[in-house]
Amino acid sequence: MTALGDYKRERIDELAARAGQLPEGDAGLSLTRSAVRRLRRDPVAITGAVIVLVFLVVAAFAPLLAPRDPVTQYLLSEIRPGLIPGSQEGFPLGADNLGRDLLSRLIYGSRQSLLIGVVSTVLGLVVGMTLGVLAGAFGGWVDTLVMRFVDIILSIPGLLMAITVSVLLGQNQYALMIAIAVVQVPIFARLLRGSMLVQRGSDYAVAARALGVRKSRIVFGHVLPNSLSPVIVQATLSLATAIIEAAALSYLGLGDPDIARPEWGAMLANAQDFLSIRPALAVWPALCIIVVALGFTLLGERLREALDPKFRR
Amino acid sequence: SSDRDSGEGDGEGDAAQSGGTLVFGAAGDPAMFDPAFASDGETFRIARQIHEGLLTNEPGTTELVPALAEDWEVSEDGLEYTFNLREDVQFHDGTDFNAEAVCFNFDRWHNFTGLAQSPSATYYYQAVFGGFADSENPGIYEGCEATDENTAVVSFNQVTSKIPAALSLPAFSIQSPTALQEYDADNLSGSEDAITYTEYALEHPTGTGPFKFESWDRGNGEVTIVRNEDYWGEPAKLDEIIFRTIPEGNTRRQELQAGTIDGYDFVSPADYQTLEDDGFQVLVRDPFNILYLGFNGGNVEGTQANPALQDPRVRQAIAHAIDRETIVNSLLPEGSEVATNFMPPSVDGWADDVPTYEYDPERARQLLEEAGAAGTTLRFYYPTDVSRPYLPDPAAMFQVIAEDLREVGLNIEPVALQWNPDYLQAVQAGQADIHLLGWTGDYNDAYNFIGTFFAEDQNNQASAEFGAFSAPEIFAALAQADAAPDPSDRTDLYQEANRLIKEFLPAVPISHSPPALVVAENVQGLEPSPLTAEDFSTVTLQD
Amino acid sequence: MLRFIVRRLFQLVPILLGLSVLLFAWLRALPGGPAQAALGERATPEAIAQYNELFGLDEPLIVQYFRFLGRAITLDFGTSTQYGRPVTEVFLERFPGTIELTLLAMVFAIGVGIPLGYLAARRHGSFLDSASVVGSLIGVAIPVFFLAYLLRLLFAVELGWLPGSGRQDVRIDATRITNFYVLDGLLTREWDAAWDALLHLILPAIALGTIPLAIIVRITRASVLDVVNEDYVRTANAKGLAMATVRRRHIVRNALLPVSTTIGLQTGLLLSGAVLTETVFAFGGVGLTLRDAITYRDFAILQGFILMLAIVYVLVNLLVDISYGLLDPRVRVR
Amino acid sequence: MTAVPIAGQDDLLRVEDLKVHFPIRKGIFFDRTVGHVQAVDGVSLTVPRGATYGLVGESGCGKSTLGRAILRLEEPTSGRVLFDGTDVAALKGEPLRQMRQRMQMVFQDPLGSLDPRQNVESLLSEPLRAHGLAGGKAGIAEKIRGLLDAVGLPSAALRRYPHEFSGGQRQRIGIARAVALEPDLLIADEPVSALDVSVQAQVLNLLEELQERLGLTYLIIAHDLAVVRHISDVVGVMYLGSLVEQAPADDLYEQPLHPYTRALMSAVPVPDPEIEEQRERILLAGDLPSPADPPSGCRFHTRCPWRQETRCDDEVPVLRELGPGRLVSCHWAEEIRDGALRPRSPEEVLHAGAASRPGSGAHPRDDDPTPFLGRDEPLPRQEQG
Amino acid sequence: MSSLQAPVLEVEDLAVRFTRRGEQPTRAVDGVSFSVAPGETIGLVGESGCGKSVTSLAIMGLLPRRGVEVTGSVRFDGNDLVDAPDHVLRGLRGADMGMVFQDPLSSLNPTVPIGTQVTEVLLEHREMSKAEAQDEAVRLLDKVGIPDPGRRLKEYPHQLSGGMRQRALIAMALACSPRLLIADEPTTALDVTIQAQILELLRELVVDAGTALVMITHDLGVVAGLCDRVHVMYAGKIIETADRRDLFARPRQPYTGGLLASVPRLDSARGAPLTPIRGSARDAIPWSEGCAFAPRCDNAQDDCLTEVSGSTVPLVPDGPGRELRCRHPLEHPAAPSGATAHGAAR
Ligand SMILES: Nc1ncnc2c1ncn2[C@@H]1O[C@H](COP(=O)(O)OP(=O)(O)OP(=O)(O)O)[C@@H](O)[C@H]1O
Ligand SMILES: Nc1ncnc2c1ncn2[C@@H]1O[C@H](COP(=O)(O)OP(=O)(O)OP(=O)(O)O)[C@@H](O)[C@H]1O
Ligand SMILES: [Mg+2]
Ligand SMILES: [Mg+2]
Ligand code: NI
Repeated sequence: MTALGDYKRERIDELAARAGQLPEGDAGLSLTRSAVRRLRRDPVAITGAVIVLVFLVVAAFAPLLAPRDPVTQYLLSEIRPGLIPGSQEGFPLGADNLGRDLLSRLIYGSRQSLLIGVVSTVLGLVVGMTLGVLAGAFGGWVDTLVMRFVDIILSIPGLLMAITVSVLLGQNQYALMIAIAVVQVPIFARLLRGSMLVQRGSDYAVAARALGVRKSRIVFGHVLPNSLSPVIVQATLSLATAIIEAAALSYLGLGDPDIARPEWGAMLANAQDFLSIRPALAVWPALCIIVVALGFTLLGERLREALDPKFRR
Repeated sequence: SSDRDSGEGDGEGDAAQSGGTLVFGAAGDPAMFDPAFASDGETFRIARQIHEGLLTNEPGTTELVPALAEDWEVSEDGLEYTFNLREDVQFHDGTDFNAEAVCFNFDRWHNFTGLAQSPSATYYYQAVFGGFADSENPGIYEGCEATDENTAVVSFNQVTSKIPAALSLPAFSIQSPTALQEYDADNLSGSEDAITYTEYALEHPTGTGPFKFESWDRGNGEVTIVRNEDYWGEPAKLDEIIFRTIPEGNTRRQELQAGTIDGYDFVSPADYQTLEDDGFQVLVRDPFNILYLGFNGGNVEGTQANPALQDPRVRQAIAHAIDRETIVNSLLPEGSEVATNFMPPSVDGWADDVPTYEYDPERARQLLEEAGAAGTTLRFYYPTDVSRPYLPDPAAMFQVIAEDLREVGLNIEPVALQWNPDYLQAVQAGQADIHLLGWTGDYNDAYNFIGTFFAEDQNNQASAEFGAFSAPEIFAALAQADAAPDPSDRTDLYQEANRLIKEFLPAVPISHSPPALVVAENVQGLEPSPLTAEDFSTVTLQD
Repeated sequence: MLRFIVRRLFQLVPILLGLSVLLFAWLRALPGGPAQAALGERATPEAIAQYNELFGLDEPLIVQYFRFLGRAITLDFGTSTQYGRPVTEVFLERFPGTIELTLLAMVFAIGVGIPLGYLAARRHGSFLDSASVVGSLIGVAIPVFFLAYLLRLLFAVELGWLPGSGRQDVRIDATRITNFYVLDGLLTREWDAAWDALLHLILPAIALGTIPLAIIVRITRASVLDVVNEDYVRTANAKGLAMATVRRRHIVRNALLPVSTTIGLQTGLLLSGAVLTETVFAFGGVGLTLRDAITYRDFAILQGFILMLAIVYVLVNLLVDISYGLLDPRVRVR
Repeated sequence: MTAVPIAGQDDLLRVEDLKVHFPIRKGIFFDRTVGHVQAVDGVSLTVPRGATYGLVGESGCGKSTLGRAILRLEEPTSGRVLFDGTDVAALKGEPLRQMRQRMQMVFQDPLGSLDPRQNVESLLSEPLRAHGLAGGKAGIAEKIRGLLDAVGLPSAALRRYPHEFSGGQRQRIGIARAVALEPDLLIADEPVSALDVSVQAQVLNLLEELQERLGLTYLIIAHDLAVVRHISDVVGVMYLGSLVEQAPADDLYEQPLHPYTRALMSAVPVPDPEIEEQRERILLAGDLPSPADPPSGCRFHTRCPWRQETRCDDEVPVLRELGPGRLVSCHWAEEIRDGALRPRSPEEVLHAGAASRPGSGAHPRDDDPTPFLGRDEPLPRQEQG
Repeated sequence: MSSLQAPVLEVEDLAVRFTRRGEQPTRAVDGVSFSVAPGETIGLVGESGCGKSVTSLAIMGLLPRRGVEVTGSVRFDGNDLVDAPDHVLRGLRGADMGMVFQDPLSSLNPTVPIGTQVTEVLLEHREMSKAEAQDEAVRLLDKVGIPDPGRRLKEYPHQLSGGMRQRALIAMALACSPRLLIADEPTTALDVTIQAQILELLRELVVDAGTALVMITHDLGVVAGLCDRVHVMYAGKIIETADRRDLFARPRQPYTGGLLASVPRLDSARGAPLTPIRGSARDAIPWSEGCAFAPRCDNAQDDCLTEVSGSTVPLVPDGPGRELRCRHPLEHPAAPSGATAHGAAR
């Protein structure tokens, strides 16, 4: 029987490749990159990313974007108790209770708010992950000890713990970040441990053991990277929670002591005293918080789907 | 008033007098109702309606007037007070008020033991009388004698300017000896590690006031007092008053607007206008307080004071740098004044010829330059989570002053702390370089202001509010004034003290501001008191 | 089953011990002590020392700790420096309010969340779906104190439909038996008191329930979407069952399993102190009390409350596990 | 295909009375062990160098556990595993890790056993690096290319990730990785059962080819008797943790001695209608009993069509030699072989079983011990209040 | 054996397209036609992913509505089901057509007792009281060989062994004595000894009740023992149809031949080599480009590609009772009975 000529063979190979289930562009893409690819095609994820990006840009270029200095009390002499100048020439959103430009404060506020979000999340992530890795990698009594500790922390009301942390560390912006981070720690620790336990029993981890790969490399080279995706998702979501949490702490008087430095949470909390006369002072920062939180959450939720092993094919 | 109340109150037949129920929003819970153990405003507010002392203040002023004592005489040496007591006065439990009862109360205070000697229980007694029968320094109280049914003679071993004004404090209310004994009022021991108040203080406070204690629903944070039908004077108009605890200012305002309460205290200055526009009555009290910016500028060896602030020129520079006019106009309610003395003008001993340190940034910069202190970094402490009558919005105050100071070339490092206890502790331990603090007078007496701040015993420690400073002239003037039996000598001495203080400048007085309470349109007859000593017995509710 | 419960309860012991040590060390590390808090603005150091001596606060920490522990075993957590009453008594007075509030908040969150999540999943991709997802996200992102303000503004001030703070109208003098006001009203047949207490719960419950609501919507939605694709749903359809039966017995029932865990966890979290909500609604529950206790450094309250809340938290989780066992036969204890 | 002589060879692997018991824990205060899953219960076998040993048995009978225990991926409860003279069961730490170089494993789930985040290059170089083999970068690259070639994958595969391959290709990667270290022994746990028949044949051929080229010794685990018989020299049949029969592959097919083997063999369908129509079917009653509570005596007696009133219920049969290279653990093996005993129908077996031991025939397997909410998923935590 | 009775089920030109948003549409089933008569068993065989399950789901109307296009016709008793409204399908499913799925654990609702899952179908389709349904369920479980059925009714799926779960599923499918039973790989998840039990059960069923059975499997051995007619599928199309004996004796499609040659057989000599088809099912090319199997086919020639031959490869009759989709089929010496396909394929 005559087999196909070489030319035809190639043609068929080509067709066969095209018929394969993977989109051509995906060839050789790692899971992370193909997840990013999927995200790029997801309108919801894009919406989230655009929101986050816009605010990042605003934060980065605040000095260029803000029409005025955010701390100068331009209109202080016009302020009377019960009267705060509204929007006017040169102050598109009006002034705040000390005669500062609200718009500029909102723009500069993105810096501090995002910073709080990022730093506290990273902090919570690092500590939580360290605990999680300890528990997940060693198992046994280390695991028990770490997890009991985490349980203990979990059973303390979160806000209460944040309050005591701020009180303990004195009030400054770092204490605020730490206070927010502390609440995140048990979440990350449990998440990572759970996911590492699953991955540790997976075939590829056993395979690595069978290959004689060193334990440290199995943990850090295989198990850990594969356990990270829920943690990454949680971290994205935490960015949003951290900003909201900052507002709550500011409201309780535990925020950044340099309150001239604009930050949405503190602005919102501070505006509570003027709700009856200028609700805009509260509405704008609240809106900013909600929109940014929305952005991070949308991104996080979609990331969860994109990283879900169910979608790996 | 609700249907329930009218249903109950009708039987009496005094419907004309029957005035319904007033609900008043308080910012915090009272501690209990035995004012001898109290020191906080919320407890006092209620105690004032239930209890009366020998003396009181003219409604709406700080003027001392008789209450349970019809009048009083002071001996030449100022050591013996003879009180002529009102007749026909009965305690709520039906027992008679008389000289015996007065002396019983004085002796009770003097003979407190154990936990009752804790400063948290008997702050005012200790502040005014100095000590207890069994303590090392037994204080100024000598004894009390009931010379007849209606005459009580109280004697002291030392003259003080605090007496008799302090006797108008609720802490020195005269309570029923029978009830005090029956309910074991002094036995605070309860448990070894916290004060358990007695049944008397919690459930059976028995005074002579226009209202009687009815109930305290702790869970729901409400205290109910009802009219004392057998009051010796003009009986109260209202049937009953309920004090409801609502910690948040916004919540209080909204509850008033929703009509579920009839009034509240600690109105945010920002809300005055809105509330008035909505038809509520904002009752502004005359200012009887002082806000100052304190310096840690002590001048003795070993003080922990800030070196830059030890230079008087730097302190003066700061005083010149602060635009107090704008602060008073923009941040404080209408009726506020720029302060020159560390006490309001209405207090005897206020001096009008003190150095004032007008707003002059140029001068400030120059002084700093001279002192070589330009660019100095100061840790500026301010409290969070609090609103005081003299400091309605600490954060705003802090920001404005900080800007002013930055303007003249000082560096400000903000430190924010929770008011109680962190802030108070830190500030009084002299941890702050500069800080905001103030005081509301308890009674009309200069020593209650400047003595509290600048007397020697407050300032001779290494870590004191203003740093350990030695100003023998000031200390002497204050001590002399306090001990002077003659009121006019006293006034001169206090004025002198005020001048000396302003020259030395351990702090900058900033403002006196009028706190306010607000009531609904139909609430009449509530006279705002500079001492926050409002009397609710004159209040009526209009339909 | 009983063995399981007993076992879980015993697991509580190390947690509580650890927690108590941690709490003790932590709280004592806070700057400022109860003395300063109690003595106020102008306390002298001598006065503070005297106070500490009186209350035994000057003893070595270890002694204080064991003294505390010894009594805690008999549920005696000492006396609150702030209220001058036994901590347990304060707890029994405040906790019922929090329970009522939490229950209603969860009723709200469940009652709205599950149907909404279910509908969103049924109409996957529709406007309702997107709206409920975005709405639930906003619910999480809005700070509670601000939400409380808005709710009160609308329902209490403008419309006047609902009371805006407190647990009971002051003009109603109801009899207190259990401190569960609604229950008390029913027990004493003071119907108006019960009804009024219920009305007072509504706004704080909505404010408190928003976050669990958002979470429940999300989980229900995701879970229904998962279950719909399960093989057994296909089997049920292959059996030709009516759509209603398939939904009720095969979809909803299984979809609710993960939701039930969430509900339990949320309930536990809410019970352990709705600090902000209770503050802004002047609602006399544990959250409000805890907040004050921090301010006043009322260690007795803090220690006692947090320990008791930890017990409650664990018990709620136990309950969740048990109910999960009832719902899901696979994890039923054999 | 080469026929490998069996006798007179040195044994690469010797398993002696190996037991692996998993504790079942319960308790109030502390976890008390209330019983054991006797996953592997006293298995002895030898695999000569260069030979292929095939292990079959029903799901849950302990095949995988045995395979893992040999590689010390599972801690043996007792017994010895002699690999080329060293007792693997006693090794620890670094020596054990080094020993792994000589014994490798191929897994059932080709996707699951490959780290999804590694590309093929990294997958294949990892074992080389771990054991410091093949020298530097160039050496490793060279070696990997050789491996890909050996398993029939194009070199373009290097940059790709496991999820981009078909099942058969993934299994090839798994095999390439296992042989990268040039091991002496290769244990393959169900290497083909996840694959389509056409691909299955490719992989089987590959395994045979590699054995020939590299002189490998195989222990192949499978539940498909036909597969096992196809590539094995010796076949062991496991039932409930023990070996019930072992024989040279051809002999086993010619004449299965153990009743279980017989039943197993009769159950395998043959893709030939004529044979299917005539095939004698021995249907077994019920399912595999729980290894946590195995039947007394002969473990197979609850389902055995040849069960006798005597001995079977209470006397544990030993694995005895019944002819050259033929081991069987049945009291009545000779009688059954000679046709002296007649099998009963499943209904009769069930009935008899129920009479002697209520319910034991229908013990559900206890193989999904779902923990009572081992809640390790994170607790969603956010601020309330 | 071919039946003279009118077919219960006729599938004609059935095609299923998945059009998921954001993904390329895939044609999972592409013009499949076959029919089954009462008492007849047909086999649908092919490798993983060739469209067997989708075909069966399309017949039952169980594919999701969103993102799926079903064309062609599925006639049950002469009534077309493809466009039938939901309530009509629900009336037929469970009552007249039953289905058994591959994975017995995931196909049973874990939170509902077995008994309820059996009785619910009875209550739905037959007018029975709860008690009657209960009794009937006991009878059904007993019939499929579950010991102690009364007790099992109250148990949950996880308490049953794999074999029992599959029996329970079969009991549900049989509850209303359907005239058509579709079994989608009912034994793949089971051990051979259990598989043998289940197959025996199905066999009895067809014989006793005259049910039409569509057996979907990838195991040629199962087909050989059970089916009357066999349809071999590849990449969504039927590529060969024949009576069982014919097919195994003389496979014509190189794919069928390749499959047979790939399977190690217990009865062949141990040394007999396996000759697998090269590549895997993923290497199929779209039918529109030519014969999907061409890339893996040894017989493939230029005209297997559409661009050379000008048309797709059609399914054409190939002798009595046979159909074939191939331009270069395997040739066999005149049907020597008993010769193994294995040899012929070489
Ligand atoms: N880690 C473990 N803990 C407890 N029991 C286990 C564990 N691993 C396996 N088992 C039990 O040991 C028995 C044997 O399991 P094993 O995986 O060795 O069987 P197998 O023959 O490989 O089955 P399969 O064909 O399903 O892979 C089973 O009953 C199983 O439930
Ligand atoms: N819901 C779906 N969406 C998209 N594609 C699908 C869907 N379901 C099945 N497919 C695709 O349809 C094709 C046929 O799948 P089907 O499940 O019918 O294969 P099968 O022959 O049953 O295989 P197996 O033997 O693995 O069960 C596969 O390529 C599959 O990827
Ligand atoms: Mg296995
Ligand atoms: Mg299928
Ligand atoms: Ni071979």
